[in-house]
Amino acid sequence: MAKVLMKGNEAIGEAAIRAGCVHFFGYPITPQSEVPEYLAKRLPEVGGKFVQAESEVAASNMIYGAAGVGMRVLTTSSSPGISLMAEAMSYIAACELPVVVVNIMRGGPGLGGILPAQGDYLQATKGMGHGDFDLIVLAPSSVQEAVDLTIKAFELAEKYRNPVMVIGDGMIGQMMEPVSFPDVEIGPPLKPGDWALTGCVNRKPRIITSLYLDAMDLHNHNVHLKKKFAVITEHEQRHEAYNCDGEYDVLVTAFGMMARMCKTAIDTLAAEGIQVGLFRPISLKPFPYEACKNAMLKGKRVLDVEMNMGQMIEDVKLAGLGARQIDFFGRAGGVIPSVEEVMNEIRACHAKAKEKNP
Amino acid sequence: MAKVLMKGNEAIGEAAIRAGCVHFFGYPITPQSEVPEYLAKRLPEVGGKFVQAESEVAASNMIYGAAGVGMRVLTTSSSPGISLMAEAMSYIAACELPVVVVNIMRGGPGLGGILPAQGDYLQATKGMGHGDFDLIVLAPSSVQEAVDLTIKAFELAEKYRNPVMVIGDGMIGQMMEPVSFPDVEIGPPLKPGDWALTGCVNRKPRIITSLYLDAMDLHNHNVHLKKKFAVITEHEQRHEAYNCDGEYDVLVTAFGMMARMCKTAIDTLAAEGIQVGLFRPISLKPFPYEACKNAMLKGKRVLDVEMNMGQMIEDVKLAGLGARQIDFFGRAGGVIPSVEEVMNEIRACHAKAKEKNP
Amino acid sequence: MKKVFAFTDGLTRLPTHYCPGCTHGVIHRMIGEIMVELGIRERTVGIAPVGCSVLAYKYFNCDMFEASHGRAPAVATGAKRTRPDLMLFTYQGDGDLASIGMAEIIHAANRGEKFTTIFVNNAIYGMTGGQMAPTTMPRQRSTTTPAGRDPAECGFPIRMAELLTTLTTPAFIARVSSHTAAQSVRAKKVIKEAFEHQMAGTCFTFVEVLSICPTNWGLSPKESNRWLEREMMPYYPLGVFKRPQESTGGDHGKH
Amino acid sequence: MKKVFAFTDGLTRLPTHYCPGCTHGVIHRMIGEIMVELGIRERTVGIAPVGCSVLAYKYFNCDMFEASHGRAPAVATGAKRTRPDLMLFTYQGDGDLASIGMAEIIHAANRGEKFTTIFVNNAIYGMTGGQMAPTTMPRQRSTTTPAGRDPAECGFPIRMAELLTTLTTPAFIARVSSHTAAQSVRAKKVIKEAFEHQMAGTCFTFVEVLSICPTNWGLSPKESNRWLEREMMPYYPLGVFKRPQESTGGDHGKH
Amino acid sequence: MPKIDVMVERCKGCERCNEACPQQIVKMSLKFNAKGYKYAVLADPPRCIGCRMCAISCPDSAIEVCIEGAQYEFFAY
Amino acid sequence: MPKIDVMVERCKGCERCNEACPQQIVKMSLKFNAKGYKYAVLADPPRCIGCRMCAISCPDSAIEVCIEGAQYEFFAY
Amino acid sequence: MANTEVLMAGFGGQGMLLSGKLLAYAAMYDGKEVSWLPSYGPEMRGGTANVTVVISDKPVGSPYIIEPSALLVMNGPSLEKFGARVKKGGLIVINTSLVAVACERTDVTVVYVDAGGLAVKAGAARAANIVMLGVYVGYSGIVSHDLAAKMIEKEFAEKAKFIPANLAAFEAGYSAGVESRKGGA
Amino acid sequence: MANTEVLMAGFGGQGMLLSGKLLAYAAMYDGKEVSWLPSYGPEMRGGTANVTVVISDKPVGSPYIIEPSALLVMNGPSLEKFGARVKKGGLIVINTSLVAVACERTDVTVVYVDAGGLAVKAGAARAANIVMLGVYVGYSGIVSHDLAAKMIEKEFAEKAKFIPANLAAFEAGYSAGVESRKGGA
Ligand SMILES: Cc1ncc(C[n+]2csc(CCOP(=O)(O)OP(=O)(O)O)c2C)c(N)n1
Ligand SMILES: Cc1ncc(C[n+]2csc(CCOP(=O)(O)OP(=O)(O)O)c2C)c(N)n1
Ligand code: SF4
Ligand code: SF4
Ligand code: SF4
Ligand code: SF4
Ligand code: SF4
Ligand code: SF4
Ligand SMILES: [Mg+2]
Ligand SMILES: [Mg+2]
Repeated sequence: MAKVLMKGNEAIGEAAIRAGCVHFFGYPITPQSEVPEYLAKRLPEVGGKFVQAESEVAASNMIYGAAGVGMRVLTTSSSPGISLMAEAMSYIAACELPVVVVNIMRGGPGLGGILPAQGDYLQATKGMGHGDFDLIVLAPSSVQEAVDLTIKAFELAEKYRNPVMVIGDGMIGQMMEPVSFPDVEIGPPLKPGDWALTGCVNRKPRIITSLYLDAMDLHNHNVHLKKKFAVITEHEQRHEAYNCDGEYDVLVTAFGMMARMCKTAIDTLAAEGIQVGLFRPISLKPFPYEACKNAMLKGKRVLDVEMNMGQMIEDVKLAGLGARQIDFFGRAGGVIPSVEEVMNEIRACHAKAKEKNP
Repeated sequence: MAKVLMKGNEAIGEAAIRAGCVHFFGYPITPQSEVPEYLAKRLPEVGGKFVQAESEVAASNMIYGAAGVGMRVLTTSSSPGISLMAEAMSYIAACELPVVVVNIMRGGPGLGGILPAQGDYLQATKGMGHGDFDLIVLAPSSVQEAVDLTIKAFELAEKYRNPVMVIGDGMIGQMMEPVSFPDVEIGPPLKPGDWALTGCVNRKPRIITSLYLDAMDLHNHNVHLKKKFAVITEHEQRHEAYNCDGEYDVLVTAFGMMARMCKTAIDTLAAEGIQVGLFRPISLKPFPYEACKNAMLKGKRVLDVEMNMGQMIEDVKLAGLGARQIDFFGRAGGVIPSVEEVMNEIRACHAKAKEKNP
Repeated sequence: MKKVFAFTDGLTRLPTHYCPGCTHGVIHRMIGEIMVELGIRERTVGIAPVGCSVLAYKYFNCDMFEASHGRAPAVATGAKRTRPDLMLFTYQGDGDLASIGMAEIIHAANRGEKFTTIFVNNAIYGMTGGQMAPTTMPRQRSTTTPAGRDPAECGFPIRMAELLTTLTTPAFIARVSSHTAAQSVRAKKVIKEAFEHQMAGTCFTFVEVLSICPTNWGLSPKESNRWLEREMMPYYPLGVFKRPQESTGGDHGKH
Repeated sequence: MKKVFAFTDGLTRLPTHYCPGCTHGVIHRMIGEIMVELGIRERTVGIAPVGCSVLAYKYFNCDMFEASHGRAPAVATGAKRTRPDLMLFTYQGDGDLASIGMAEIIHAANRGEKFTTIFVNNAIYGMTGGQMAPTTMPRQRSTTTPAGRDPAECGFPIRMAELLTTLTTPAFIARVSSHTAAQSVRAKKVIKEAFEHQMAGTCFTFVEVLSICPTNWGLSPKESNRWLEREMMPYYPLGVFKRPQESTGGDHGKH
Repeated sequence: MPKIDVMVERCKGCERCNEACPQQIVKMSLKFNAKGYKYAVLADPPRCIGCRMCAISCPDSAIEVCIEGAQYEFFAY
Repeated sequence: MPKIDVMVERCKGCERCNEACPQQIVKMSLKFNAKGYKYAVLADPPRCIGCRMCAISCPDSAIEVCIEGAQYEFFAY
Repeated sequence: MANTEVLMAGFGGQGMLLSGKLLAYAAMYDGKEVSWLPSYGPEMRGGTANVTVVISDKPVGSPYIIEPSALLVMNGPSLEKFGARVKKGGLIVINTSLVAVACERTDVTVVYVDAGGLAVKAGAARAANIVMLGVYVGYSGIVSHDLAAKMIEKEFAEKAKFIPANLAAFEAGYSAGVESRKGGA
Repeated sequence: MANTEVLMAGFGGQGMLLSGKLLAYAAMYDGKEVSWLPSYGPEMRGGTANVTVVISDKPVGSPYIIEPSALLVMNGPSLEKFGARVKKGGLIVINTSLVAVACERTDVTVVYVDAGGLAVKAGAARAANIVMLGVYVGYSGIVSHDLAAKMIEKEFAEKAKFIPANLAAFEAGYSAGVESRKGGA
């Protein structure tokens, strides 16, 4: 299809439709409101349902209901709204329902601000809710990638019966870029397996529950979930290594829009003769530890850059396990680090790398 | 004071009163309901307020209100209910209000079960809500310690104007043990600083907000919160090293009730001639990385034991940074590992330690 | 011999975990019977709440969800909007529906979601051990109102059927009781009407069912029946409060 | 010269961020004036919501909270219960109070919390850019109902004052409008009465104030006034719906 | 002639059937069932009118009602 | 004689005062204030009756009303 | 003294949690370290309820015990569930008024007591749990007769009229316990 | 070609976001890589709104630009806020109908246009933003005249009656841009 210029939020909405998701339940919040607004127009055109929920708590339980009856479904929100979905996400993961949730992050904590940030990394990847469960978390760094990963999210959610979160900062929701969509109007409907509540015609009733009164049953269910995620971890790690083919002293680690802004810094530095590698996890979870470690080991020192106070750095540390020193540069609350600032930080890191390893 | 035999939940309620907290807002949930039930009786006796909130969402916002007007306040819940507090906790931390939240964990994810578990470690320590903020998290391993740490929690909350979570599994809430309380009927009222909304008599109005429309202001607020937590990290690490004075090949890491059960295993093994150390973080956050690392380095191999699928192990890894191999033994969903099982796991770990380092 | 009252195919044969005499079982049976009588069992999806009836999914002989505490109406909304051909019912207790789930039930009712809610009002939190519910009666003791519910502190009990009736959106709203056979006969008719409205796709349908909780009331089942009649029924009058034809919206109802 | 209408000491001098003509400012001023007239400014704590009035904490010249979206009544409950000597008011929009915060307002009202809620009904989500609110009128366009609110899909607008009036717990509940000077004069009297009830510790007090949103309605302030009169006032009648003396609980109200 | 069948192992001895029976002919057993409950028994079979009140009030679906010959429809259920 | 004072920099030119004035004497300036709004001006001062309608309807508290001599109390506010 | 771990099990409402509490309290006043850990089924009434009491000279490690040294069972299902777990050489006390079957283990001491019957005789039909407690105290001597009796008085202080019958029930059990110790030993 | 980064700023409602979109669209059809990043103040109306358009031959790195190569300002506050940020050698286009002050920088090209006046003349008082776009296209030649005009037609396709006046506004701006290029160069 030809390219169109679209806001990230709208493109995500359209991508869901192309992925065959024609049902949306959600609640307005800046900077994600263009998703519901776009879908309020579009979904009736494609025979789907748009429902403005009374809250994010309700929205997250509505997608539980829709997925449970075997329908492909989407909700989107931004940081405070995502927090309100914590309980439902735990239920959805426990019940192994395929849903896609998009978080267009804004500055936090609390009400924070409405400008772009990346402060929900740890929430998404470690502590989204109570109990042991894992989301698949994908972080696009362009509008086109937001489209591609949204489509991928539905595929993964259904393949593994696991909730998937697409996480981007407000910039990705608000900016316009040229995008192209796959050439289908609406993807095929979800083919629910033997778990969906479709009416017990000619079969025994089915149950969707996360209650296991017998501790051993619940333990076994937990083991099952972990095993499933081990498979996901094996097969679904995604990352981009930029400028990593040649030699470099400094490896920058960053995700989402921040990573892309680092690329500009890296290109500019290359012109100055400083080669810098960039490791960008695309799947924040499963985090590509191995690939990250390899990229780290090629260089001498690491600079982790995030639009928060240092969250992904824990995973970078877990990847490197002390093998390399890791510096951190972060701006929170909607302050977007400029390319110049990033370059300065890289230069400083580079100097330290040279110092230690002359 | 003389010892009394008390359920952990009731003892926590009484401890709050002794700490001068006479206001409680909360919602029933097994296995924590004895806290509100106890306080429903006790608080009117001491001139305090007990309010059964309509939900955990409401309860967590009620404590925001009470703390904001300068009153000491408590809420308690269990796993799913804690998830519903995610948004409010982010607000409370952002506004730097001193509140104490107790999580008596049950099996998860989802509705899970009502039996004891430790599945909310990562939620409490990493991803409680959106945005960058940190809770102080304390994990008692006996009813007496639950009392002591509850009292400590109020002290820390007020000293640092930071929310504190006391986290225990259902066992600690449900079991009875002898406890003694400090010899005060009710502690002194909170002395709110210049932040509390007490009515603007002879002063300018005060504001409690987490909204910062200017990105740089919000960034600076984030920096302030991080700096504060750096001070907390420096001063408020707590841990217990058990059987760590002598030599050992295996270090067990565990927290809360699980750690205590490991002690029985360790004592029994000592009789068999196998010396095993135990490292128990009491402050799960700030995690005592340094102390943990030192305890790890003394031995040859680590066995991390948790009543979940492996959550604290990330912090243990971050402490060791690859210096030692870490085995894991976990049971989730309310299955309480028996002392015998733990001993077997330690033996296996011990064998591996010997193998590698003969 | 002709069976004039048989075990309904709308329920599984599993014995329930309910306390002796608990009328959750009576209400279950009525729903089960109705599913069979209307021939909808194979296209019905039920939603169990968090509460004593959390395990209801084991007892109804149809596809079942277990919802998080209070959110069954949202779950039902998600399911029914995307699969309007299914019959959806939620089964919720008074803590679940009237306390934590207040926003969800009001908004589902107000959007006119086309499912059926069976609201079991037993004036207490059964499952968690007898704490106060929004429907607990004045002076009634509970584990969180040890001296009896004081309306000056906790307010008066909430009448959900009446509250929902004031919404303008068309709906079928009623209150019945399950405590005696005679009341159950009436109750079943009303619940059936609710399901029929849903079948016709007319409107949101809601039946509040008064129910006993011998265990947490600390009474025998017989005493419980008397308590329900004496304390609850005057405050919670039975009847059909609203039918879809009867709009309460005045002129605006016709927009 | 005598000042017969002066800038009130109940507000700070900060210019507001509200759009030209937005009556949030009128309602602010009335509250500010009342705080001064009743002599309670120095013991009043206000609670701003999430919505266009999120920054209200900068404009009221008293101690102020900013609450999370919809939860102001819970915040007020925590504050007032523990500091009953303070005067507490919440200021909430229709998205905040009637959508996400439905459970919190109903339960605060039903517990009879002794604070005052000013509920600004402008039939739209102002701050986030004009999405449908629970109070949006049938056929009214919004960014999430681009073809106009269809009651068959989204239900009819919710009348919060009427809804809360049905609760048995004593309360003061009223609806006024801020759109003209004449209405504002009446509105202020009613809001003042609400604060007076709170001062006396009588009951929960709630005043719904109809308000215009020229920006998201896409009308001039003058046109907005006409739209409010034509579309909103017939559906949202003004008046005092409930006073604390007048229990709606029948005999049970006296328990 | 009408008669009721009590599924002994479903019965929890709550006595709601006993209260409901207009003929007052449902009594409780002296023995316990496996769960430890005294269960319902039809004490005076000939007097049973097949009205189904007992079954309708039973929370545990422990009672079925049979009729030999014509059924007198007291009420629809 | 009554008169109104418009705080020019508070005014957002919404014209609510203009609509509210029973004497129809509040008009909008031709000039812009610093924020770019045409602000309210009292067009025909002698006709002002000091009724305060303009001030009461102003969302930005941009109007104060003064009276020289006796105040006629049209209504309490 | 090694740890003493007593598992007391029955239906909910049969009062074994209370018996356990009385035992734990007595041991505590005796200067011992104790823990009391209950466990319930999902049913509000009629389900199973059991409690594990650990008594020790040093701080109690695990309050959760798989293999207790003593088991007191009020009903059949509990015997079925826990009978096999008791440590070799341990003790099982069975309430014969509700448990029809015999315990087949030969490596533990089994004491049969008609706790229900003795309770009725003592004048408090519902005090079978106190009888069971008495049996255990009498048999094991883990705490003194008088201390245990004092705990009962303390527990019922506010419903004093129940004290005599409960004390009688305790006595009946205690004697039975002492007897079977003599017989068994 | 190096990156071209244009910052367009004004009050909300003045349409600079649309001008930016038209420019980005034109560049996209011209085969360039583009990004369009808006930024708003908290006010719903009357606040500031600006947009950064980046046009490049290779994938756009950062869409967020501190120092743009061109700035188009509709009002005084925007000039104040962003004037100093423009890259040396860059361009500033100022709408004189609302900006009274002059720009003091000497290291950039400054073009003054009475965009409001030209728009009125073109028959669309609200099309000052289109005039500004025209000026920039005319001055910079970043996209062709015809392509930009086509984008305007496309944008207003559904409100066709607005097309002529907007095209006229664009022409007026375009000419002014071409002129000042000649003059300035
Ligand atoms: C989020 C959350 N909060 C609290 C609970 C604990 N909980 C379980 S059931 C229940 C109350 C049930 O009462 P009700 O709805 O009246 O049902 P009943 O048991 O009386 O039938 C509560 C509070 C929970 N499971 N989840
Ligand atoms: C949890 C959460 N969800 C959503 C939002 C986004 N949000 C901010 S204001 C608002 C609606 C405000 O509308 P209303 O309450 O009617 O106030 P108004 O702006 O109309 O005065 C929403 C949805 C938020 N900040 N937090
Ligand atoms: S606790 Fe009450 S509601 Fe629950 S099963 Fe027992 S009697 Fe029924
Ligand atoms: S958007 Fe509407 S409610 Fe918000 S300030 Fe503007 S006019 Fe007022
Ligand atoms: S059918 Fe009627 S008469 Fe017969 S036993 Fe049952 S209730 Fe009694
Ligand atoms: S009503 Fe049913 S459960 Fe109760 S005693 Fe009768 S047969 Fe048994
Ligand atoms: S005070 Fe009255 S008459 Fe005078 S300008 Fe104002 S509204 Fe008009
Ligand atoms: S009402 Fe106030 S803001 Fe509006 S034009 Fe008049 S003086 Fe200006
Ligand atoms: Mg209930
Ligand atoms: Mg609004």
